[in-house]
Amino acid sequence: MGGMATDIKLIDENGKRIDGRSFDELRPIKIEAGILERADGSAYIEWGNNKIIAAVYGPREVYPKHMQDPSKAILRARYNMAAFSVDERKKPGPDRRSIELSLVISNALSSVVLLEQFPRTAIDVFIEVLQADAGTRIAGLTAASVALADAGIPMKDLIVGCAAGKVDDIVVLDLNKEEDNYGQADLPVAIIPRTKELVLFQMDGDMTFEEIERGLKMAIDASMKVYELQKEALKRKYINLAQEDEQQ
Amino acid sequence: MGGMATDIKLIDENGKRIDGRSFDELRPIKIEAGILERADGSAYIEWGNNKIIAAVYGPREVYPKHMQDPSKAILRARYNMAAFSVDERKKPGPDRRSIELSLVISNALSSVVLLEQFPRTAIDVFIEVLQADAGTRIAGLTAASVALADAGIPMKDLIVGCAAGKVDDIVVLDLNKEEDNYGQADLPVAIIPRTKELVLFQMDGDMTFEEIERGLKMAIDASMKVYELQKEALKRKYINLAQEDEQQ
Amino acid sequence: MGGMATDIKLIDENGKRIDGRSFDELRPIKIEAGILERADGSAYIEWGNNKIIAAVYGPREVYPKHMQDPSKAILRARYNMAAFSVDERKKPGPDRRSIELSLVISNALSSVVLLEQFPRTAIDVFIEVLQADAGTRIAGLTAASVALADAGIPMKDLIVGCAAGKVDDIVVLDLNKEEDNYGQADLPVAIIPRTKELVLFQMDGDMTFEEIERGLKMAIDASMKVYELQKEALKRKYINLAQEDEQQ
Amino acid sequence: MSKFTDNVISEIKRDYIQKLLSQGSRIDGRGQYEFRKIEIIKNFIPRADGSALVRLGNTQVLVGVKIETGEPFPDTPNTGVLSTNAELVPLASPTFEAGPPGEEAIELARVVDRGIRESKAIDLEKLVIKEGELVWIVFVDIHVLDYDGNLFDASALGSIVALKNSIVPAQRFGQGENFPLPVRHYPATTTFVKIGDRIVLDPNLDEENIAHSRITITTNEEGKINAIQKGLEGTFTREEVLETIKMSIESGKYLRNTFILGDDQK
Amino acid sequence: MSKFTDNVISEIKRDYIQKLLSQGSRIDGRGQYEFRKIEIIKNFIPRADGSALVRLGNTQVLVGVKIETGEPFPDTPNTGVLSTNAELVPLASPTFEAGPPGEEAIELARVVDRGIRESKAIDLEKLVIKEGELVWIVFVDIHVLDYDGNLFDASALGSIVALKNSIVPAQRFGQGENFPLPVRHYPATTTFVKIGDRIVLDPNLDEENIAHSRITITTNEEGKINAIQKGLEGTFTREEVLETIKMSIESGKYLRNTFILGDDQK
Amino acid sequence: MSKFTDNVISEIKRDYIQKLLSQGSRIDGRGQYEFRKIEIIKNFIPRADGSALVRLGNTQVLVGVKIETGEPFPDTPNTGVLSTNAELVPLASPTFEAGPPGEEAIELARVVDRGIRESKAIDLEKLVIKEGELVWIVFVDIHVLDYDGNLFDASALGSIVALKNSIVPAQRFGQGENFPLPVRHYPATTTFVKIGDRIVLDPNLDEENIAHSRITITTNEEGKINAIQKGLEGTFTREEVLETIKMSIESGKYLRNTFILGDDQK
Repeated sequence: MGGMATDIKLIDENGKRIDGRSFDELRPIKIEAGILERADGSAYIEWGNNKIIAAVYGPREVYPKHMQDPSKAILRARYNMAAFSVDERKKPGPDRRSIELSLVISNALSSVVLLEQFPRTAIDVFIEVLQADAGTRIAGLTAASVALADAGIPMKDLIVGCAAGKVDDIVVLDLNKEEDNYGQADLPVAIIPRTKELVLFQMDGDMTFEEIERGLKMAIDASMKVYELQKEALKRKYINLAQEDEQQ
Repeated sequence: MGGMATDIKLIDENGKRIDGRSFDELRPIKIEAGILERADGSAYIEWGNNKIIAAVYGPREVYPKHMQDPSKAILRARYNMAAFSVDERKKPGPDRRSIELSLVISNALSSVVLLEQFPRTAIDVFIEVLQADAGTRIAGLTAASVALADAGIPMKDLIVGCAAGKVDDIVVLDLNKEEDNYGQADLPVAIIPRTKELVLFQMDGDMTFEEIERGLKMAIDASMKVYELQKEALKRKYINLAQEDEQQ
Repeated sequence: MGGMATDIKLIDENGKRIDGRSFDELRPIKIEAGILERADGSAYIEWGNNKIIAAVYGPREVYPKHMQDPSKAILRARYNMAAFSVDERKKPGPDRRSIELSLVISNALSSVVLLEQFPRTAIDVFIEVLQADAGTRIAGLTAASVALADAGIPMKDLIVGCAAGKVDDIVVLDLNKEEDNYGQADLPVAIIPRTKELVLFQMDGDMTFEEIERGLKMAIDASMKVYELQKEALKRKYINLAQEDEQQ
Repeated sequence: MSKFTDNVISEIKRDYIQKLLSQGSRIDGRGQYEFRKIEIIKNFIPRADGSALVRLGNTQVLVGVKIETGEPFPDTPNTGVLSTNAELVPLASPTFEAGPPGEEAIELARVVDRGIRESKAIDLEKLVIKEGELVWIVFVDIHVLDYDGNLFDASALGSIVALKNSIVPAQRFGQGENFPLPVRHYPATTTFVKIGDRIVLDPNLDEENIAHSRITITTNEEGKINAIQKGLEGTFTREEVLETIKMSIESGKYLRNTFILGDDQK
Repeated sequence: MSKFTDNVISEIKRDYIQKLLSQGSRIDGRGQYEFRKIEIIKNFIPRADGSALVRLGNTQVLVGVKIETGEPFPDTPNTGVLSTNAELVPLASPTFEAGPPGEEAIELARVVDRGIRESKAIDLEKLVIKEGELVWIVFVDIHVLDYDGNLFDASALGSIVALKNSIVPAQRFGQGENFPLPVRHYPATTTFVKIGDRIVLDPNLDEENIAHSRITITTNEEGKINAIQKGLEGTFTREEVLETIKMSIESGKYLRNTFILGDDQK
Repeated sequence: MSKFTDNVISEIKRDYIQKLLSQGSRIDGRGQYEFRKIEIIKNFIPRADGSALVRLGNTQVLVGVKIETGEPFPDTPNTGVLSTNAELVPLASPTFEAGPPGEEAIELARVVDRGIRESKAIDLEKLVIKEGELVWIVFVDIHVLDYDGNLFDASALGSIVALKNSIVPAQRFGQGENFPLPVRHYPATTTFVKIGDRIVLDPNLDEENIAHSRITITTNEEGKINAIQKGLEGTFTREEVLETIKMSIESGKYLRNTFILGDDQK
């Protein structure tokens, strides 16, 4: 958390947050599948003011060869922020934060992709944050799993997530940028919706056990709502494809 | 172009340029072939105050192997400036300008080398600018094609070039350093002399269609003169070799 | 040498050095073999205030494959300083000095390791300077050769060394940090003890032929004393191992 | 030189495209000097100081502008600074790789930069806060999203549209009121490739993959030429080059009037 | 992804460890939530401004603290700076490679950093020399010497012990008298892995190599949680996560009382 | 460790060279302690502040000196700065590769640097513009053009000749009148290799390729020794080392009198 001591009040007397949401309300979310021509699969997500694209290439060959895993595919996710996606221009190229997020996202996606079906290959997932507004790792991961489905990569289930957090001593859902900067804790969560098992789970800030328990529940419940949006996006894509086929 | 607004007058009332040349006059050029012991082929060029060496190695093996092209040789030119070649010391290593020039020079040379004869190999061309004085890409390319011939690499023809430019609203040939810094446009050109086809062609500055037409003609005509110097340099090298053979 | 002109007096009227040593006296040295679990061989050395660990891995595979030598193993030593090992924090990663020292240490160790027995493999030697106090290259090399023996790598002999130097116009043994910073010359030496041949030998500063002759003798004589400590460390390790075996 | 040579095109497709061209047709039905469908969404990234998403057929490029304070170059103490960068992120094509910009990305950035710089599109002299000490630095970042050929024209178009709509964020830097970035010229960039002996405008990826030579030309609203870059390993005759320059002046007018100055943007 | 996959464990050993675990036992005889033997030598590197050598079973980590003057970040002009770095030097494991920190080293450094930062262990506001201009920068460098599992807990423990014993070298920088680094909270970090459906604390390397999921939790002396990092490709149920958090609060007390605040250090 | 191991020499040639040496002869007819033909063109690069092209047999090295203003090191506020760099550009040998300097280039640069620095050749105290703030920085850049053995001696010789003829470009930096770089000592560097049990001066590439040990010694005009570097994987006896040092003092005189102080330069 930014951890800056300020007098900024993030929740008003009516329990409303600065963007008017209640404590357990998601920001507006829009997901679109299959928006790129070249990628094997792709998705675009708007989540609050986040604008993120994910693309998938693979399974494809791995170079150099000694990086290949003879027993399964390697899933490599790359989380990247566009130079203009944040307030102060970000120098292109991976920084330490991007490298950590790429790792936790790779881990989360690997938990559902049937990697054993494609030994010696790589499945590459690219997440480009075009505009950042808190919660980019979860939004990117959510888009990435739609892109994997769009690419036809076999998976046990989608991955979906949402963050909870703590603001003005209250546990709330889905922090926006100001809440992330001036709040007390951030708790990003991602799950396999079918089993509700956790595949990504991080926390930083200051929370009691009970607060985490509550935040975790809120995040999981919200994830299930986002899951519906993922499925709708994929459905829309296939209906459109089917219609195009009919028209031909 | 440097594009600096100055009161510097680059052409006097008699149409003479600051180094005394007329508008369509080349700077003094000296070419020598085969000046390095280790390289498979080499050449040295002095063009105005430019001092440039080019060397050729190959055809030789390519590593890593997946970079090989099974249908032809890869020609890789590397344009590099010595740290002391320019007014302000240049940090060693490639900058963005060097990388772009390496690319356009590689492209130009590839147009005449019979790459299909050497599949899976690399032909490496190294251009070292020891002293820079405007026009280094063309001078380096001109030397490089002599070095290729000196290395016995089969080619359809040499490559040769010359720049035109615009100075004090006049189209002139072969800009020197001051003209390059304070002039209005630079128009580097390289051709296959036999057909006069263009293999390198760039422009930056501000020119009308007619000015480019004129500049292009001047540059091509001048290139043909430089071509004679290339051939003489190669002839001299082989006469010397023959004499050495006789003396033995 | 630091070469700073100062009024610091490094040797007093009684010929004692600032740490109380006489001109030909070594700093206290402690060597321990086999202190790491994961490495194939390891050693720890305290030499004055130097604290250095060396570890050996190998013979093991070399990647990429075209780096392999079909006739022998490649011995690669890497000398590295911890960020906190010196007064001013050192940025992690190799600097030019580390690269040079890695090279001379690799060369010195290669002179005794029977590399021909392990073609196509690498023997990796890692030297980590945890606290630096002048003489790190020799102390690191001395520990590295114990680590090689501890790893069971076949060698003609150990490598051992010591530096001489010149301080207040006097040739002295085994410079400490202040003597290194404010002295007149440093003369690191390493030998094969059996033959007393030199395998590492460097000098910088200002010495006459006679001074070098004297320093060299002192360094070689002192190396033979350090050699005894190396052998004792290896003996202790094997006695301990034998006792552990008995106890089981 | 990519490891994933998916850009390789089949012999059959190559022959088909060439045959069509020799009959005066293109694989997607366009005319020789016709652009693909162009769509521009300006200010797509409100967090940036200027931005434009350009769709040129299936090619998609997002250009973002960020403007910050910084020191001028010692030799130009009284002008602001333009810095153009291109990222061929691996999301956009199987042939792009992660890592620092390669020669293709650098060529792209430098050609776009030249078009803006040499046309003097931005009035850099109006971007000085304190001469020799503090000026505005204009970062143009080209982020390629989907690569279906002709990145040059899509990127150059996105850059000038993004710049034209950029606001200098003076308030954010405690330098007074925000003001529009002073843009005074409108360079337009057009790219042609030669396939066999035919020249076409705005190549798609299939055409690019079998092209021998490429030429990219930037012209301004007075019909003058500000930048040229011949690319690839093939050749052009003098006549071909002059013809493409002429056509570029024409096509540049279309781009400028319709997409840069016109209202055909979302 | 290392070239030297010595971390691969044999099928037989894997089965043996899992069978033991299903019977409630661990390969080295420890209880489910029992740490290996811990030894700490503080001030092992007198040349550093603070240091601690931690042995956690056969894992050895040396943490050194260096404190220097420097500029604050523009957005926090009135606090000092904490910079945490980890080097997985190839001396410590056949799977570590020389070169800039990889994703594992970066994850390690960032997780340790988060524990210190979010618990507000260091009173960074007391590290300002001149507001907005000059502050103390605290470098925590984690140097892994021997890797036998659970680098997170060894590194975090070494870091807080080293910091607690650090002296700000004000004299060296002409900034008055030296003074102890102001440390006011004592975060403790504990790591659990899941093997099959069993969860154990402080995995050794064999356990780490067959684990599916990992979770690292940092708690403070009030029993609050400051940082969590779930790792690896496997999953946890909500109940498992909550259970490990509870256990972490307990185990954290043990670490804090015995090794951070206690005298069980050399 | 180069990919292109063209430096490998045939068995036959190796045997031939060794047989000749055992008979007291060298492959090119030189005496044991005889340099190859040396040619120096000073001020070859007028654009540099000093330069020298050295030909040592077929080895060619170009050394350029650039002098700029900059900050002194904090611990030496009252002296100028010397920075020596070597580039083994791939033009000079099939075994050199593009990219940042490898260990060979770094060893070369550091050995040449040590000779200049330890002999106190440049009067760095005369290169202070404002104590602690602004000094002259002397960049010595060694550009190897043709590698036929013994880069050390060619580079060191080129460096001292280039420095001796360097002009501090004070005018260019608005610091008053240009003045000659103050050079007060003339270090000379000589290199010997051991092949079998024979030692020779100034090895050519064939000799270098079969040598087991190398030693490079820098001496000054008083016959004192300023720098030594033993190289390669072989050994020297104490007697051999002392013999080469003696010979280096002699050979250094020859280099100094003929090429550094003398007029045998173009």
